[in-house]
Amino acid sequence: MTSSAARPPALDLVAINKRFGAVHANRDVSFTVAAGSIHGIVGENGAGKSTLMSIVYGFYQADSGQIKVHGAEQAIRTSQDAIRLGIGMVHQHFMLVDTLSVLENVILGIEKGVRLAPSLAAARAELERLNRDYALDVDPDALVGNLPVGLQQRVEILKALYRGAEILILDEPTGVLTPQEADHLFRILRTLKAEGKTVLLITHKLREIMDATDAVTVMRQGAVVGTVKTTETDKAQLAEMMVGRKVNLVIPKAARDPGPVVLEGRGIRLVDRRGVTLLHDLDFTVRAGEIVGVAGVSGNGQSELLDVLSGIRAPTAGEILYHGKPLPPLNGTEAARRRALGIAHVPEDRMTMGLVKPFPAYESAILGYHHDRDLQGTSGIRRLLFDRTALIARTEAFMAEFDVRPPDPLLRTSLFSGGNQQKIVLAREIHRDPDLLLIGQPTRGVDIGAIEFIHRRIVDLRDAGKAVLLVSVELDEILSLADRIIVMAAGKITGILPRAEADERRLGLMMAGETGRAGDAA
Amino acid sequence: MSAARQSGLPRWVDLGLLPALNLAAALIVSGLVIALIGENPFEALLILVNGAVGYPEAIGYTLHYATNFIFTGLAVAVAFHAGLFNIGGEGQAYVAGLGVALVCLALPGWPWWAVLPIAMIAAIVCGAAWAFIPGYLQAARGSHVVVTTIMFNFLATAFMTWMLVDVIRAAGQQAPQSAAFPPSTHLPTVQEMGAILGISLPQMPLNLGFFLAILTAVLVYLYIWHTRWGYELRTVGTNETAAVYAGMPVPRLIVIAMVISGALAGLAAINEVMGVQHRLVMNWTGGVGYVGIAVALMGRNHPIGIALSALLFGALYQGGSDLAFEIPAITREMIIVIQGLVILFCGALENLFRAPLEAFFRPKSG
Amino acid sequence: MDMIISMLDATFRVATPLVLAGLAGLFSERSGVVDIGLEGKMLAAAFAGGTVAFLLANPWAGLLAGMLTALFLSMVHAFACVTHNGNQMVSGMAINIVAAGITPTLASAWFHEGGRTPVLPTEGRFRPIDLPLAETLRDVPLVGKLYAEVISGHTAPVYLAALIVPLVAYLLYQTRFGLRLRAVGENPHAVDTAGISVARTRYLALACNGLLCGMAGAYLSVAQSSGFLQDMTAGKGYLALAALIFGKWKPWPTLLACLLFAFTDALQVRLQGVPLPVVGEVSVQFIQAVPYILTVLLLAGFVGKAVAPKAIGLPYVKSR
Amino acid sequence: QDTTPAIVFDMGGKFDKSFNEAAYNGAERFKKETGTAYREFEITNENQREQALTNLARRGVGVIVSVGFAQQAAVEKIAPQFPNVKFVIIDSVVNAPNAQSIIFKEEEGSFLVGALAAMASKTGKVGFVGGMDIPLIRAFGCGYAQGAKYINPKAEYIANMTGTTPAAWRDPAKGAELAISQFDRGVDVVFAAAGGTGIGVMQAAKDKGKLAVGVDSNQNHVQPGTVLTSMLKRVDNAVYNSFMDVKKGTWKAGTISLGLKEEGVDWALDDNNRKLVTADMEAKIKSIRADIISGKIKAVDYRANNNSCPVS
Ligand SMILES: Nc1ncnc2c1ncn2[C@@H]1O[C@H](COP(=O)(O)OP(=O)(O)OP(=O)(O)O)[C@@H](O)[C@H]1O
Ligand SMILES: Nc1ncnc2c1ncn2[C@@H]1O[C@H](COP(=O)(O)OP(=O)(O)OP(=O)(O)O)[C@@H](O)[C@H]1O
Ligand SMILES: [Mg+2]
Ligand SMILES: [Mg+2]
Repeated sequence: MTSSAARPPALDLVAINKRFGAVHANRDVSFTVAAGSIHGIVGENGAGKSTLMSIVYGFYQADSGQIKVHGAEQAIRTSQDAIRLGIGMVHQHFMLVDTLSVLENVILGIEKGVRLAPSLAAARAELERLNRDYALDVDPDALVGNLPVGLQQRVEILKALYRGAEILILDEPTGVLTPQEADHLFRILRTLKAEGKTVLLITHKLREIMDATDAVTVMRQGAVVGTVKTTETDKAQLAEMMVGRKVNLVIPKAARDPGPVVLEGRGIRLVDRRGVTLLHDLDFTVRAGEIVGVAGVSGNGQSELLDVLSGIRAPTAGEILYHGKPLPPLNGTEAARRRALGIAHVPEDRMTMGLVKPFPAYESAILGYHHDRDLQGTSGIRRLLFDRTALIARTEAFMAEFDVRPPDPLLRTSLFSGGNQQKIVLAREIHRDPDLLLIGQPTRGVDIGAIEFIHRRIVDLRDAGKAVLLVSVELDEILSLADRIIVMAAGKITGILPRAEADERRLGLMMAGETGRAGDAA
Repeated sequence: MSAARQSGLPRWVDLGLLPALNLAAALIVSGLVIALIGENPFEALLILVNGAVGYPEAIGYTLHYATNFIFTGLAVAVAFHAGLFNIGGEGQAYVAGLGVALVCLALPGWPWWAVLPIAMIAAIVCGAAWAFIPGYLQAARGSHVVVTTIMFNFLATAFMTWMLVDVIRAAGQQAPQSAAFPPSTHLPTVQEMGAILGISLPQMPLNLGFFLAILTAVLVYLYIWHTRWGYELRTVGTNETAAVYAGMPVPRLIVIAMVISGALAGLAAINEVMGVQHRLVMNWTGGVGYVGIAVALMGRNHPIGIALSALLFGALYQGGSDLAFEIPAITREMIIVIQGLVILFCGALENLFRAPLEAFFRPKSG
Repeated sequence: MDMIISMLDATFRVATPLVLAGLAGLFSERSGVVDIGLEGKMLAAAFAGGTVAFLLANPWAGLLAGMLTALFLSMVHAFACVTHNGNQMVSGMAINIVAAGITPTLASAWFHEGGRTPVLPTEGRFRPIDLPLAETLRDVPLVGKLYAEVISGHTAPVYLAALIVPLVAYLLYQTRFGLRLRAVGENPHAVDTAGISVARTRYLALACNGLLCGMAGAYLSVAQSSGFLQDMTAGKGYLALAALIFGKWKPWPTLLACLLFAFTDALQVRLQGVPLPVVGEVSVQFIQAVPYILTVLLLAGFVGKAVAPKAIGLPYVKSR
Repeated sequence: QDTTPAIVFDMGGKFDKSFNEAAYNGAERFKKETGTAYREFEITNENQREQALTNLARRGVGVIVSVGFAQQAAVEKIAPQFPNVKFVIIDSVVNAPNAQSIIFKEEEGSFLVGALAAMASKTGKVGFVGGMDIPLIRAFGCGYAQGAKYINPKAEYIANMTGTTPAAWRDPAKGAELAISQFDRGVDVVFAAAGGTGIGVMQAAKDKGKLAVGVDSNQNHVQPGTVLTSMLKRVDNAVYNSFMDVKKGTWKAGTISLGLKEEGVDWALDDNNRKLVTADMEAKIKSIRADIISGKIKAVDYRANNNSCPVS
């Protein structure tokens, strides 16, 4: 730190403004980032964090304001400018080409010469080094599309480092990572800092802010609320600055004894086309009025379990009982039928599964429920048609109730920020108060205000006597919500235990059936 | 794709001025071509417009051509909303003509209003059948519909040539075409309809089919944007994973989309074969299926847009033939050039003037 | 045996324009720009080729003219689709239609032979080239005849096409341009953030597209037949597109698809009027349908799902 | 009452170097000789046929010549609506009081060139390339085969059809391929009845040093020294005559069938193919010609022979 104190600030933002049509994404944003520090940026969904960083990286142009890099004012018009100034960015949604190898992705844009071979060779050598120095262990020849997100992200970091980034921006890097992967990431970031590099870290997880950063800037609705030294603040204060009110970081939850079994899995097995067994004869139950958490390193079968239960994928063997009756095998529309039976499903991946990005919000908000009677006209021929006003009304209700911003049912889904998209999905699935809620990574990429809100809704459901199956890689989340915990590793259930008997260490061990593989190969 | 574009322009500019400018640009370039061959572009333009909408027959012909384009345009659009690019409208319509012909020939003495529903079913079934196979192959085997529909256009011509030459060719005539349909089966023309209402109209091919097309356009609009089934279609076309998640039967929907698409293309046969030609002629489609692609894309796959661009193409067809007729130096090929330029400027270069206009209107539009 | 030889011989002649056009399409579509304008660009090139080859009595000049003409049209396509985010399919159709109209118009304006350019003098056409030793080896059993009849004795563009396939494969997989091309068709955002201009890459791709497409067109009028005739492409552009998709947007598979199309056509020609086993003599139309039926069957049976470049058909706009 | 004559060309276009072009030449000849201008229209798509006729008829032209059987339907429909306009349909029959139908005995002309082909052939194999597999084209092929077999009963006849789309008439590349495939099978004389596609056939013949036979108008000049002869179908005369008759007022409705006798069909001999046709070949053809006219030789019309050919 002392050494870097002498240096001019790595980044100095002055009165940055950015509008997208009606939306004022950044208003007079100003703050400085000390060189050689890890600087956190927090803020609600839609606060303008990604936009701001995209401006710094030259992906968007600011409408007004100036950017100083290492003390000198710079006009950053393109990503090329940013790269030349030693700015690297790991985007919230990765900027990788799935069909290319890691090496090819890394050299893309900075190839040396017309032929690839030399560049590839050079890059390979350099990658070996970076791999070693930062313990990234990424296979240079793997197809990026086949890598788990954790590794894809390291490829992004590799790209930045390979381009000699002095300032590294990470937009919600841990949103998609398992705790193990996250720890690994922070080790990498500390090494970078030790080398005098500067890191900008956008995250919704205050724990990470407290653990990793030196200073943190809080944003709300496009503007900066303040910048504070991490050592001089705490989670509660940050949370309050972000949301503008007190936030309960842990939802109080009364003990409650569960009702009858709502969902039962008997010997559920799933074998994929290549003959790999993804689920090994799972037996479990979920009762009314209880939240069953599924803990495990991501990629150990939780996603497949959700797919099977929600009727997206057919199990190879075994049966699923709902209210004691076996659910019929898939017929193409099974997912819809199960919804109609009261099985709601919040998918892990809202981007590609839970929403249709080009649709206006009010159309995304009925996905899967589009056959609902109350969405159709009432009389005669109108019964065949949607009642558009009802559609929009329902969406407006969602948006009000879940505080979705901007509350505009006609806005294109893709234009909502990550967290707000998640709220739309959640609202849609909870709305029809289901008997059983299957929910995956409910708070991935969601701000703490929303997390509090979402957690409360889940608990309310449970208190209302509904059954909830919660899949999450966030142990805190599992521990704070679940009544019972199923631990999965390599597609097997390695243990089922009541919340009371569970703690991080114990769960960690059970998940560790495969710890070696944590993240990497998953 | 272009559907959900937010624009910084006032509505009237976006929907009125901009297209007008594009059309103007197209006509100016066409004018240059005409001037090049030493004809007066303004006179030519006058003849073109007059020939398209200047007198009752002209309007009749324009609307008649537009009718075919509406059907084939809708066909392309429906498939497109399901993410499928159906180039097969030509072949689907061609084969549908066979169905219509067989029905009309099989029911001599029946009044048209009794024949029409059966003929429509025949057209729909034949057109749909020709689209079903590519649809099924895309859904079940992942065979790209672009390829299969191209192939099925070739197959249609082979099949129909055989039919017309060796099977249904009327005895004792050498032209590869069916016998003329019994007059009772002919669709009423607007002339006849007008006569009933006491309005006297000149002889023109415009017939009941036109109103059928309008009705169909409305139905397609409701289907795509106002029914749960249309919603499923669009979801499959935009995000298949989401469709599966929502419990939509993706393969079935793909087949359905193609079948509806084929059926719509098939209906063109009602207008053309049962309404005007009154016999099945070789290559009666004359490219309506292909024009339908341009019509659909220029109409942004929206029934209203399709109706409008169909009208434009109808006008170009009719006005163009008048132009070629009045000024012999202007050949039919030159008319095709003009049509192409209109597609280029009004379709592909639709944004040419957008940026400048946005710059111009920004102060006003805030 | 002779039958086979003559069929293989024909296969190469007929496949050549398909291969060239197919690879042209590959550049465009791999960069994310749909190209249904191949037909029109070929036609325009055929016309330019026929015209110049006649005026200068030099086939190479004709070839060059064809390439430049198609290049121009490709740039129009790029201007519409890349610069102005126009609809790529509309643009392609427009090019097809304009080309179909303008070529005969100019032809009759310049040569007064209707929609035709004059029949080329011998020195204005590409002549068959006899490879070394073709005659001496002819009598070597089997291979000799194959070499002399099938391999040797084609026109320059045929051999050119044969060279271009590996060249394109190399360009696509082994060079900087190829890497960027593959990337921009899959995820233009990634390319943009990597500091590469999406537009520039797509323009370059379309330039290659034009040059190859031009060769394909000129081949028709300057090598395969002599002179331009209205609509002489007769759907070859669409067939090339089909071959490209059939070949999953990859050079070698696309080559195979083209050879398949050409071979089935050669077969079809030789089956006409020949009584077949079991069925006996069938109507010509059914024989003529054989290539298309075969294609559909193969597509359904063996080729499996063709995955288009992810960004194909979509104009690139910075926004979510 | 305006007597401007008018002509409606078919899809092939007036410069198809064969059928429509012949009609065009006839009209031009009329214009040169009489100084009377004529109206013309080229069909772009099927839907235009009736429109074109109506347009012309409404403008009160004297006579409308419709070129090509494809226009039969349109003429049948429009003729009754304009009783005082004269209609002429070429290559098809329309029965109406104001319609004249001109058909040609293609089989006779084809017979002649078939015989000549057989005489010129060293391999005894003669080929035929048709545009589309339709009755009219089959009639050409059938007459051609008969002529060949008449000269050489063991002559082998190989036929190919180009395609099933309108492109079939304008695909020289395909024409060349078809011809070459026939050459590879031993054919050394090819008769092309395929519009523009024929140009490719003649080119291929030239490249391979074989012989070709042209069709409709005299195509001997297209590839001098390669085109053995052309089967003339004097559409030009037909058009010219009907224009003239109307001008002179001698025009009559009804069906006219033109064969060798009426010089409606014939073979072409000029300096372009002089060297290819030996004296005794010429003599032989002349005598066959006479025999057909006198009826000593019967060239069977495929169409009249309930769509079957006596030879194959
Ligand atoms: N390309 C765009 N077009 C229109 N509006 C946009 C665009 N990008 C972002 N916005 C809007 O700008 C605001 C800020 O978005 P941004 O993604 O920066 O928020 P964020 O802080 O990153 O949210 P999250 O924490 O959920 O990622 C949001 O209201 C969003 O809807
Ligand atoms: N010639 C072509 N080559 C490749 N893709 C094309 C072509 N023509 C159209 N497309 C694209 O395919 C889309 C849908 O057509 P189709 O369903 O046949 O393709 P697909 O196999 O579904 O692939 P995708 O849906 O990814 O485009 C169209 O929106 C268009 O962008
Ligand atoms: Mg963000
Ligand atoms: Mg698709």
